[in-house]
Amino acid sequence: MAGANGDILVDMRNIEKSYGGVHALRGVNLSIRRGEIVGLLGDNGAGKSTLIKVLSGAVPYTSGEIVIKGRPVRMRSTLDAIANGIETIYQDSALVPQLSIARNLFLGRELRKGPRFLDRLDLDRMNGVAAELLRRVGISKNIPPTTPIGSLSGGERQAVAIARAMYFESDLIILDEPTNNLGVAETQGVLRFVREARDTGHSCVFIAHNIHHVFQVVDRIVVMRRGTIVSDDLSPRTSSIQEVEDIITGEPVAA
Amino acid sequence: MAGANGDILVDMRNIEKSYGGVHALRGVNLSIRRGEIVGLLGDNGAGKSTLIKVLSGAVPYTSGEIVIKGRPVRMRSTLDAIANGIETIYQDSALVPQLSIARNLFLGRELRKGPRFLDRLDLDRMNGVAAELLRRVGISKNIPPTTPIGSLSGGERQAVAIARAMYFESDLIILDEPTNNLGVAETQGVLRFVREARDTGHSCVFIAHNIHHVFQVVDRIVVMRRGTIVSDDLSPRTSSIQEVEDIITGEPVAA
Amino acid sequence: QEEGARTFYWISHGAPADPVWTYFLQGAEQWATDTGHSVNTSFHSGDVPSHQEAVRAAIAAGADGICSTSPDPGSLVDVVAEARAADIPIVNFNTSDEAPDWNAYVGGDLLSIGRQWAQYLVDNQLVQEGDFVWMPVEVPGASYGVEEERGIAEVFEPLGITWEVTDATLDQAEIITRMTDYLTANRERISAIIGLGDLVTGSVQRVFDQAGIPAGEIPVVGWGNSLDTTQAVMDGYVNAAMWQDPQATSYMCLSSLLMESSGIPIGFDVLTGALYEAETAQLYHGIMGGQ
Amino acid sequence: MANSTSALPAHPPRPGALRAFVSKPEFGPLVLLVGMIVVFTSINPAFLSLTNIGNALTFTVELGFIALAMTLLMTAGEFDLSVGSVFGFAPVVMWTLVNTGTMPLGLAFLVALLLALGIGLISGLFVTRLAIPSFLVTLGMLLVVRGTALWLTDGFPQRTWNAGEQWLAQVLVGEICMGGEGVGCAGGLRIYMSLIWFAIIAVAFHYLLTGTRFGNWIQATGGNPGAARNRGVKTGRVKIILFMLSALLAAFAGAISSIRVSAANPNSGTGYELEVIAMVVIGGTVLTGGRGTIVGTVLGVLILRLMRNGIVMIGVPGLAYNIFIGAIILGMMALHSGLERRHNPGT
Amino acid sequence: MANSTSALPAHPPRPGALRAFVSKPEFGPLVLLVGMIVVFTSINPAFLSLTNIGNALTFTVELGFIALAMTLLMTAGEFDLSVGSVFGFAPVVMWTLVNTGTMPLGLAFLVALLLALGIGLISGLFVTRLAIPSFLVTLGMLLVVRGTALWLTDGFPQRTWNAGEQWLAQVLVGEICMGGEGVGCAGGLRIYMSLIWFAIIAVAFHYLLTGTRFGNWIQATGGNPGAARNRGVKTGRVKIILFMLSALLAAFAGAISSIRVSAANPNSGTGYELEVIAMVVIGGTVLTGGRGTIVGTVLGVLILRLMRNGIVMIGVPGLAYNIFIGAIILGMMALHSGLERRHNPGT
Ligand SMILES: Nc1ncnc2c1ncn2[C@@H]1O[C@H](COP(=O)(O)OP(=O)(O)OP(=O)(O)O)[C@@H](O)[C@H]1O
Ligand SMILES: Nc1ncnc2c1ncn2[C@@H]1O[C@H](COP(=O)(O)OP(=O)(O)OP(=O)(O)O)[C@@H](O)[C@H]1O
Ligand SMILES: [Mg+2]
Ligand SMILES: [Mg+2]
Repeated sequence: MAGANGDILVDMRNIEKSYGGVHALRGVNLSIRRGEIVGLLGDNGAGKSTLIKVLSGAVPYTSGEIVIKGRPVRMRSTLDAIANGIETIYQDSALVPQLSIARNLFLGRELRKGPRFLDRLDLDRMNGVAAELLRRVGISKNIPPTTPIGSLSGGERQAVAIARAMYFESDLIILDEPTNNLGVAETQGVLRFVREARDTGHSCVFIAHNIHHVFQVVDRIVVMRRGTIVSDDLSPRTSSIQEVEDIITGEPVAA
Repeated sequence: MAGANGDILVDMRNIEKSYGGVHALRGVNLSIRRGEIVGLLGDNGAGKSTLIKVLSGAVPYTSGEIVIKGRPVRMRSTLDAIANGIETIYQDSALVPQLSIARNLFLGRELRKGPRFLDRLDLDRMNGVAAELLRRVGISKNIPPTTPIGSLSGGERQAVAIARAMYFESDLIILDEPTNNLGVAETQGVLRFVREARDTGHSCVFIAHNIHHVFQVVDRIVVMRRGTIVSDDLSPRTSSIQEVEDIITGEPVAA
Repeated sequence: QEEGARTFYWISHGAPADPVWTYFLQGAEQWATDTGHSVNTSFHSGDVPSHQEAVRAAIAAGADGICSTSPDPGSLVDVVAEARAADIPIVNFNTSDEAPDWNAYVGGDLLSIGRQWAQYLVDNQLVQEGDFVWMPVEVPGASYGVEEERGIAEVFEPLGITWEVTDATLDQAEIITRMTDYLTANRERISAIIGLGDLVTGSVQRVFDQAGIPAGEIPVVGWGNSLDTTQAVMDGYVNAAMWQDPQATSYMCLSSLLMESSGIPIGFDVLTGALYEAETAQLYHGIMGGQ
Repeated sequence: MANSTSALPAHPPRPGALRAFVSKPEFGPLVLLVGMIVVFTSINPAFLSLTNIGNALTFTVELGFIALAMTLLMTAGEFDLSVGSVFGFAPVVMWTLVNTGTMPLGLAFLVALLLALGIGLISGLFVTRLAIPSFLVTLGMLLVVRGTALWLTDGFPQRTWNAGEQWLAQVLVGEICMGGEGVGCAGGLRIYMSLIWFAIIAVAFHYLLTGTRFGNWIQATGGNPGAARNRGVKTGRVKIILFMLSALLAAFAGAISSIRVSAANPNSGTGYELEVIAMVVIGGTVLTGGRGTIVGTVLGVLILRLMRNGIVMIGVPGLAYNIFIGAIILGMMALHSGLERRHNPGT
Repeated sequence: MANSTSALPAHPPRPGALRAFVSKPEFGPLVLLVGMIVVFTSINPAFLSLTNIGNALTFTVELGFIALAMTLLMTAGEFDLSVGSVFGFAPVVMWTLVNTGTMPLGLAFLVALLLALGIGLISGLFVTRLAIPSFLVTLGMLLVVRGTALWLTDGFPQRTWNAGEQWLAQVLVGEICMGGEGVGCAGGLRIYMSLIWFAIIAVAFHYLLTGTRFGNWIQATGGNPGAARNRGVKTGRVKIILFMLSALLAAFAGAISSIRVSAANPNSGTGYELEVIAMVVIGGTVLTGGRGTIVGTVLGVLILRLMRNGIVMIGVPGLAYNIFIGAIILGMMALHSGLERRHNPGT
């Protein structure tokens, strides 16, 4: 929460993004400090998902600059983001339905054993870690980690995506509406995880429409409307839920 | 809210459902009265979606009986449900991404004009109604009703599904986590719609993990856990949020 | 192109990868080199509509003459009439078809070729009354096999000899496999084999080897326009094979067109074909470039 | 603001008609077609002669019938490999019935079409009821139908000599000579009735796909079958009808072709399935279903057939024919992908 | 309870090994294969004779090589129609080089394989970089490759008579006669080295698909390309490698086949693409990607090839051959779908 420059982990400057005719981001500036949980709020279509997709390399941006730990970075693909310590849990299409829970968890960074070039998947270890993570994230039912994702309920899937971010502790963890399909226990698991992450020095961007969830964890609230950031230094300690909701819907500004 | 038998719209008796090895519903009994909004709560995997899929004919049930307006009905497909006045907004796969908003809205019950056998889609009327509905459900941006669903944001899609149920006013409207991806304004639109529906004599089943939303509209709360109904006559007027959450997570029962 | 060079079209219903058609094509190309006129060639793999379309394209392009095979008896009546109406000479080659009003025919008489094979088997006492003859063909229903089968039937039917045509496909590995399967299953029953196409006759040696049948145990006759077959005849796997003069057929067809387009009408057909045995096989082997 | 939303619901604001046109999925194929015609004509001006146009269109529309039905089927998320064999089978049946004197041509034509409907019905039932991939079902059907045609005729082609005089033949493929004279309609444009039938069916199918309820169902069935079923769309029935339609049009095309070329060979139509699917895909219909365009298919049909005609016209050597066809397909697709990218830079 | 969850993570409770076996996707094809063998043998006992088994397996494994690679490619969500033409092209190149004395067999073999890798690379680049459907790319490639083979040889088959003596030929397709004697290995079982190669590659690919990181990526690429890309999987590279692998194995199979049958015909391999895809699909790999099984493919290869062998062995009339093949495919698929349904009644 200190304002020193060295504390800034990610700095997005004047980001623009158009989808064909739709101007989804209109010059967005956003910095995220180390160990800070930023809540990103805004109505449907405000551009939240687009902004974090730009940051995680999933979508190319039209113009603008991204600086990470003081170094300008060109985000060309998700690999660039992962290499820079950014881990993302997407709102959609985050998992492969045909693969098992464990294989999904480790997709892209599989555990391996055996000599180089003849290495093989260390399925035992992957399954073991997966089972442990499922428990940590609060899935109470006894789901074996070899179950294909396709046969899980919507909430169970979301929990698996969360478990993945827990394991690969990155500098910045982005969660796009992670509590969306979750029940009470699972939601508490996610919020607990976000707090844990902050306490161990990681930063988080947390997107959610449920303001109650946002208020429970974040340090700072950023509100977007129609592709721009309309407010970026609200604190849940100083603002009320009603005030934030009004800013989101644009009531006081329009009135 | 009267207990008279004539008021019962739907009566599900001893419904059982297994997916291969998974026993998703274990003898569920649920009645829904006319003009009543039932909130269906429960943790992930509790069986909520399965129960309402059985009721709307999307999934065959293993055993049990469904009585609608006093007549026993065999639900073989969604057509049976639609014919019996049951309209459902599913949690997943409710829309066709390639089709326009208007075409999705009217899918299955398209508006037509022209002589019989040579009838054609009345696209003008469909687009007109769609635009009006989008406005009513609270999508503030100017989205033309000819936009394909695939290019909408997650929340915008959900709003379209809601708009559909608004239009085809049925005896019973089932909403499976309808507010999931919705922003503040859109959520209020949905809740307003649910209230409107009740006030005009329709029944609703409303599933949501956000208890705040549930408490704002429902007349009665039904809680499921592991395939059974553990509580079916809580009222938001007499119980607190905390009490209901405890029942959902099973704390007081287990303790 | 030099002054006075003419353009001829050479249109075949064959498959470009059917080896015998390569020899036909060679004749056409040789002719173009020798005379300095240009020849546009195309293959249509037995597809009648596309064959017709090519003939009409040639008419539209104002060809000086057209050499065309007949993909199916009767299928070219109209287009030939159109060519004639447009004053473009059109000569039939390789597969004869009486129905259209061609300027002439150059090639073997398929009906008589079928008759010759059957007669060869009968005359050399390789088959007797009541025997069974196996006739594999690459493309069942294609005109060549059909005409040949008619000729064969003229000889065999009165003698009560039965036969079966089987589908061998145009693919060498598949041909060998299917023929081996069939031989393994029916070895006792088969008195003789007539290969209704060049690929099947050319595969006989490999099939016998694969099925463990010594050369000569089952008599074989059939088409002989490939090095494989001339070799097989010399090695005793095939008793007699039919030479079709493929290069010459194309060459003669184009020459007759050139003559016709210069105002000297051709009023006669040119018939080709010779049945050869082991003694003369070397001659045809040489023509096709074998040692 | 609420007012402006509902005032213009059916007509979204257009950023210039040209731009809207360019962003249509049919724009790419159209550019390809025009480019191809220009290139061929510049090499051999006879390519654009009336005679050649009339000639090229003849066979084009016969494959085109199949492509039209295939477009609908592919939009619903399935495809049919058996069309080529039905194309060969139907005329064989028809002419066998006529030549054996069993029935007159008109009746035999109907019987052939009915058999084709039966074939489509069986394919459709296998795909929808037994949930077998259409690839396997229609491959199996291809073999059965082709085999039956061979077995029925013992491999002998059916003769169709005097078809030309029959009224049905006139209705289906009668010649119309515009401006020319004599046997080959020299100097004029000769078209067949089949071209007119093609135009009628293309317009009807375009209308069916975009303007009717059934068309909406077709797109929904291919786009998201689960959602369609949940809305009460009988996706199984939609698919079965389209399988029947595809077999029907293949049989119709086969009958027309057999009358025109005066030949009913059990082998005809071999390999058409891949060419027809290629036409549909080039036109912009996606292989996996949900999006289909009849206009695109008409363009795709013209592209692939005119390409074959043009290659013969400009005198490519016979053995190199396939290289050219293949290279042009690859090159055109690369161009197409370039066009798509340019006017849609966001994604 | 938390304890019991983490105690057995790798081994979910098994409700009986038999039941687990029955619910495997390979169970259906296995039942079909066994049933087919029983039926054919009961009609003609010679079906199970050593000579016939040896004979039937020979060509089977050559198609099998292609099917193995196609399984991986299809699991990644693409397919390759050009394998048949590469099967014909590679040996033509190889033998042209040998017969013109340009280089010895071993080197020519390598050159042919390298060319095939190049072909696969181009297909892969077109599909991944230009986002053209693999149907069109590989159809175009089919025509180009087939055309090139024709043009290279002027259509003449290449002679390969004396291949048998070369060491490479021995390594690839040397004969092994077990228990028999004489030319045809009478009375014994004659197998070729190619069978052993097939077994090695099948085991290797099975392991690759299920036990390695690359296998995980293949499945993810086919199952949900967006998710895979988001996790840093280079889906484009995965597909390109698999296109190259599929072309490589097609060339390898073609070379082996040409040595065995002593013929390198530019036409060979025509139509293999559909047969190979059918083998893979019958084995249980899905056409749309995400799920693939090498064991199933091996069963599918055996089913389709033994069926062809068996039909001839039991003496089906020659021209009715295709009817039977098609009908058996349809019948088996219906049975398969029945089996699937029985052990998975919930859905
Ligand atoms: N792939 C795409 N193609 C075209 N337009 C898109 C695409 N993705 C998003 N958009 C548009 O960009 C705008 C911003 O979308 P975005 O998904 O970022 O919103 P969001 O704030 O995440 O909304 P939600 O809360 O509903 O998830 C919306 O108007 C949306 O319609
Ligand atoms: N198609 C299916 N095949 C197998 N199991 C299934 C299937 N659909 C659901 N299940 C299982 O049935 C149980 C109930 O699932 P259901 O979707 O009804 O839960 P839910 O209460 O709606 O949960 P959520 O709040 O996460 O949506 C879960 O254990 C789930 O894994
Ligand atoms: Mg979003
Ligand atoms: Mg649910």
